[in-house]
Amino acid sequence: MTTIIYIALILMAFGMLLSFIRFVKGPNTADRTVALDTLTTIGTAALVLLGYMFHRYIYVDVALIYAVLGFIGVIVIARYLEGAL
Amino acid sequence: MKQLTLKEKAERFIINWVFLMLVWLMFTKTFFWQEVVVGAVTTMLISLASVPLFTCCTIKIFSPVRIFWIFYYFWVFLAALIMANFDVARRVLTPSLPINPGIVKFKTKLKTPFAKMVLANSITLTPGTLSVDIIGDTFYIHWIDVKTTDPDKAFKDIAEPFEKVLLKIF
Amino acid sequence: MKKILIILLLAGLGFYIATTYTGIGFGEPHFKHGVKDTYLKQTVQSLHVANTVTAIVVNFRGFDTLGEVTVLFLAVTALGSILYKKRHEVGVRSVLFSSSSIVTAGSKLLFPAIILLGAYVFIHGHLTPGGGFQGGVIIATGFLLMLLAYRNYSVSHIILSIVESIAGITFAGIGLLGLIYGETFLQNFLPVGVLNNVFSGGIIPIIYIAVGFKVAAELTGVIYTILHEKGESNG
Amino acid sequence: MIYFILILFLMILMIAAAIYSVYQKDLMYATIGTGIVSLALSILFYLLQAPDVALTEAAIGAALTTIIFVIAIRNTIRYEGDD
Amino acid sequence: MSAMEIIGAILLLIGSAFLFLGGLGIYRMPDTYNRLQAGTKATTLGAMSLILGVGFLEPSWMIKTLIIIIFIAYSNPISSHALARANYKRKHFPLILHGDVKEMDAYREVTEKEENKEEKK
Amino acid sequence: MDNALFDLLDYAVYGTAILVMLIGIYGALAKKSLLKIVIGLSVSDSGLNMLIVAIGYLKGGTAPIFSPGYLDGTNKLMVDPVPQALVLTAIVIGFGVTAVALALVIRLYRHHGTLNIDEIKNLKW
Amino acid sequence: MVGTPVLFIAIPLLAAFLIPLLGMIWKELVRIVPGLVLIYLLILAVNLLDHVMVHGPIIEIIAGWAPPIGINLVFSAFSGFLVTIMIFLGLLIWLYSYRFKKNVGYEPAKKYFLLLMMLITGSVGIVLTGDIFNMFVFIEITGISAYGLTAFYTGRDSAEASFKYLMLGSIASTFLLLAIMIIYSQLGTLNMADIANRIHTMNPTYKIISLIFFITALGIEAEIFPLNGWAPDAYSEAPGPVGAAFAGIVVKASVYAIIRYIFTIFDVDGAFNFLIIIGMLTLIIAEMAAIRQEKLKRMLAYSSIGQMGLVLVAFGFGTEEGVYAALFLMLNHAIIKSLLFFSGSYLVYNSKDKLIAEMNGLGKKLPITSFLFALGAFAIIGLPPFAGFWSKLSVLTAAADKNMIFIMSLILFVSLIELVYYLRVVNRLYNSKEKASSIEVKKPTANALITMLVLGGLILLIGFYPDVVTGVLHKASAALMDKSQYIHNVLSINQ
Repeated sequence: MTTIIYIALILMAFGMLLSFIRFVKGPNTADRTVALDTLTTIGTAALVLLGYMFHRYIYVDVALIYAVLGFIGVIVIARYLEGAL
Repeated sequence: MKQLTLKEKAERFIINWVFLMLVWLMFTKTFFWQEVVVGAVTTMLISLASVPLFTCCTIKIFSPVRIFWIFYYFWVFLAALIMANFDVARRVLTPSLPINPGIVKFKTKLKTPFAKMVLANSITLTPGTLSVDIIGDTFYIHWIDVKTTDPDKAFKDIAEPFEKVLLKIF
Repeated sequence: MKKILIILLLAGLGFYIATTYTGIGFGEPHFKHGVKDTYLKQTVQSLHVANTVTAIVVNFRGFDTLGEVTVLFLAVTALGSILYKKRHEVGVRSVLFSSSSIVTAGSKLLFPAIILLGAYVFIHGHLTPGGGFQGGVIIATGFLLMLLAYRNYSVSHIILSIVESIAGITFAGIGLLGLIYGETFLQNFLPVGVLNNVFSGGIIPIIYIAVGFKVAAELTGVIYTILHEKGESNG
Repeated sequence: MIYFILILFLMILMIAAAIYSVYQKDLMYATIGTGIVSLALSILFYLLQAPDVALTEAAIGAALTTIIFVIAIRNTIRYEGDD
Repeated sequence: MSAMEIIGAILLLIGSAFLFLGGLGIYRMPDTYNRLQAGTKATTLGAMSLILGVGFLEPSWMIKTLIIIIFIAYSNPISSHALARANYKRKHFPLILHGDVKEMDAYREVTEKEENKEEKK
Repeated sequence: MDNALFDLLDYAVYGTAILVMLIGIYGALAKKSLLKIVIGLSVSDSGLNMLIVAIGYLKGGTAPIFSPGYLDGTNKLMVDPVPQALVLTAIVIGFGVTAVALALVIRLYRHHGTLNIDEIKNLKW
Repeated sequence: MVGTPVLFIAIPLLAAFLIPLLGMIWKELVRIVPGLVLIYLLILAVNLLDHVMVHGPIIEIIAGWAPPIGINLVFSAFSGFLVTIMIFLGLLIWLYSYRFKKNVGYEPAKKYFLLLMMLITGSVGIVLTGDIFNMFVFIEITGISAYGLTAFYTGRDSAEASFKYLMLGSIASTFLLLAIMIIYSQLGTLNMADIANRIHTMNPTYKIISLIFFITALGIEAEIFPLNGWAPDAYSEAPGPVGAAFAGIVVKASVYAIIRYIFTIFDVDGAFNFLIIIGMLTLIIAEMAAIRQEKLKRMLAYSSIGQMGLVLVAFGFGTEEGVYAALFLMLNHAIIKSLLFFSGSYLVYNSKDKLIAEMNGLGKKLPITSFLFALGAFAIIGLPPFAGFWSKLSVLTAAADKNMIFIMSLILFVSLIELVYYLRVVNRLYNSKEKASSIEVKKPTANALITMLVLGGLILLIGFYPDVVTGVLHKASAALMDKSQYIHNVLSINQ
């Protein structure tokens, strides 16, 4: 079981790394924001998995909040790019 | 914003309350009386305050037929989602990146904004498509592998299975 | 030249701090007779609160929290004073045009859920992670979503300031009630209930709910003020 | 072991994002960089067994800091001048 | 290992694999829209499956994990749609590999119409 | 193996926190753009907060929350709650200061039409 | 006893939260309520001080937890004395700035009085609290109010001054938190008395490092020499009365904090000598800078920095006479510098570009204001019949007691510099030819005049009968020096 969690975490870390590279390279703002969005989603999943690793149910609340608020952060940047602000 | 009649208000309030109460119960994961009382009061206040906003659906949503269709929709959607992911995985993992991107458009028969939103979200999560904009009832879809640029054919390929079910729900 | 100087200065400072803190050691108990053990013990024994951090923030060191709420309140006031303009442009929009119907319809449904999430976070502040600040921030973020998505969504300034004032008065007033019914400021004067129930911890949940309302109103005020700040140079 | 790798990875991510957001001339990119710093920091708080703080950092860093920076950029200029 | 745990472990692996693929897709795809496609779909399913896997591993967490899944499935497409639209409004047109640009990019007519309207003003 | 790695971690956690803090302060001191200065301050705040939380960490400890699941468990070691409570305060205060700073930046831009501190006479140093 | 020390914090906070509501009922209330609060607090402070003089310090615990666990407030003779000065000064500033400008609208007025009240409350909190992290919170309250007040006038360069202040303030709070965490990680407590009780078990290196961080952080607010870059700008750009508030209240609170750390908490050798050196440096450099200033308010700002240097020197003697002299200096500085700022802001108001060179002949147009300014100038230099004389004399005696002849001569030399630049202004006011200007002179309002007259009267009163304050000052300095009594008082409270 632990092995599986380890593999999962390492895969997610690689996913984060690749998104981060895209964030550094991304030619324009939207690309970077996509990278941020992906990082947030992977981070949310990672938070749930880590909560399982620590065996604390209450830790999951943090993931819940990230799932909701990360989205609003992206909307903010999208609205700025649209020129609506 | 048009003036709401009392009946509409009450309808919205009840849907909203039920919906939020469900969310609350999922948050707290318990039927302990204190939690339920606090939750009922909180959700009631919030749904009272958000009556002018809440327009997802009418009270008919609670009829058993519709609930059945909602579940049906869920399975259709899930299948499409899994398909979508294997599709993306195939594209990403193939070294030559087999893509032929473009934007196509089609029209939908759905009326309420909420139904359109559900359709757009479903499209975004299904194979190779991403909804870029909705203007009126025209959808503009970014398609990773454009097979046709004709609106009707595109509609058949992308949205038909969802729309059929959604028309029954809303 | 200046940059090199700054880097050298910071390198020196960093070395200094780093040696200090690595000497302190990571992950080991640093001291023997700290207050932390008392906190951990008293939280369960006399306050019947599950979350020790909440107990510290609201009860043991509740005075800090009063100050912190005040800092936010002052930040809003200072923000308004710095960006003050005569409000002759009443009909000014928060955003220039509405978002696409997907975002508007989506945020309409999500908005009550976000508010409920915020309320959940601050009502359960003494049982789970989170509390007044976090819940307030989440609620303010919900308002931010609505302000961003809709062109003509507006929040009443008067209601915001009334909510803010009443919440603040509740906090300070509960403190003073503690002085009257108990013996000291902010002292708990309510029954503490059973551990891990919603109704437990005496005044702690009440204060956290007040803090939640206050923070929500304040941050919504910040967002509202700053969204309506249309720079004269940039249209 | 995995704990160690993860914490190290997140710390490197955080440092990289911090350096990026301090060095980047385009302030919008720098703002998104602070968002990543905040995400990494939040997960690190989580790993350091501080869910309360992680929650606060998530709530403040995800949307609120971004919006105030974005509006400041909107009201001023987006690019840092040559220096 | 009980059946629940096996299901959970499989879901966990699938989820993390898709999260990784999401990252890879974002890294490899040539333009913003394709990146959004890869990023949204793969990470959404990845996160959903992984979180559901955790729910299977620890059945008492199931309800909480379900609500996280609902939030993710609801909000992720909206944000990627908003980004795609914003990016188009910024005049970053999608990459067209084959065929006529006018035909393959149906959305351009809308933006052109808007531009004309602004010019008339 | 694990122990050696944890030894390295001793230095890595504090080191990262201090490094991030110094990067932020460097940005605040060396950069010319006012907004960049504020970004630097907010980054340095992040590093500082991490440093404070790291002080309260105990190896093998868990969060100081006595939730029902915890009370059944066997692990009774808890990390120090006090730094966490202090950091909560510090984060909120930092946010307030950042908001005020950005408001000042907006006003400075309105007066001077530039964000470069070399062109704003009193801020040159 | 009519109340407890916690009311000093609770009542202004309650009022601050109430003011937006009251403003909706009657707009004038936002101006009146802060004054009423300050009057109440002054009565409370005087009563408590009276009680403390007889019965010994009051230790107030908060939230029902005895000191090492909870937060406590200490109202001893020393802190009570400072609190009383601060609130008295705050009340005068409120009175002076009531309708300071006629055309100020409702919203700015509300914000101004709110921020001013919270500035005073924050400073009072810094002085009263017995907990180092709580002190950090109050420093931030003071700081944010100060940023808001500095940037109060739109359309001037005030935003720059405020931004500079904010930058330094943020760095200061970083250092402060670092220092607090070093102490916490070593001792596991945040209560001052508990720390002082166990400081000897701490590793000396950490002790010195955290003390350095503390002094760096607090030195920024206290205008110690290399860190006072914000002060001249902030003083000259903020509204006139706010300059008095900074000089009289904020700086006092920060100096108090430094003194509390050095005298009570840390027992580091050499800290006193360090204080003397840093104080002398601050004093000399600030006075040298003051003589070159062309704007009146900047000159007053540098003079104020120099006075604070002198206060630090006096504290640095480490003897009871030194502390007595320092407290006397702080009291005098509070009233005299406020008078100078109050009258100076009318002088500035009537001169172009705030330049000293433009003040020719204002003595005839504004007779009372100019006279009071001259009075303040003579008093702060330390000329015999005024209040400043006694404080300077006591500093010199304290130095003589420790056989520090060099320091004495330096202080005298610096007084000479002060004499030069203050006389320059007074000379301009009276002995120059009036320029033909058609600009109408702005006369001080009635309440401003009352304020200034009260301060002038106080200067003369203390000048002729120093005994009215010396008794309190002796008690206060004794209270600061008695460290073990402080620790005992705080830690022996059991609930």
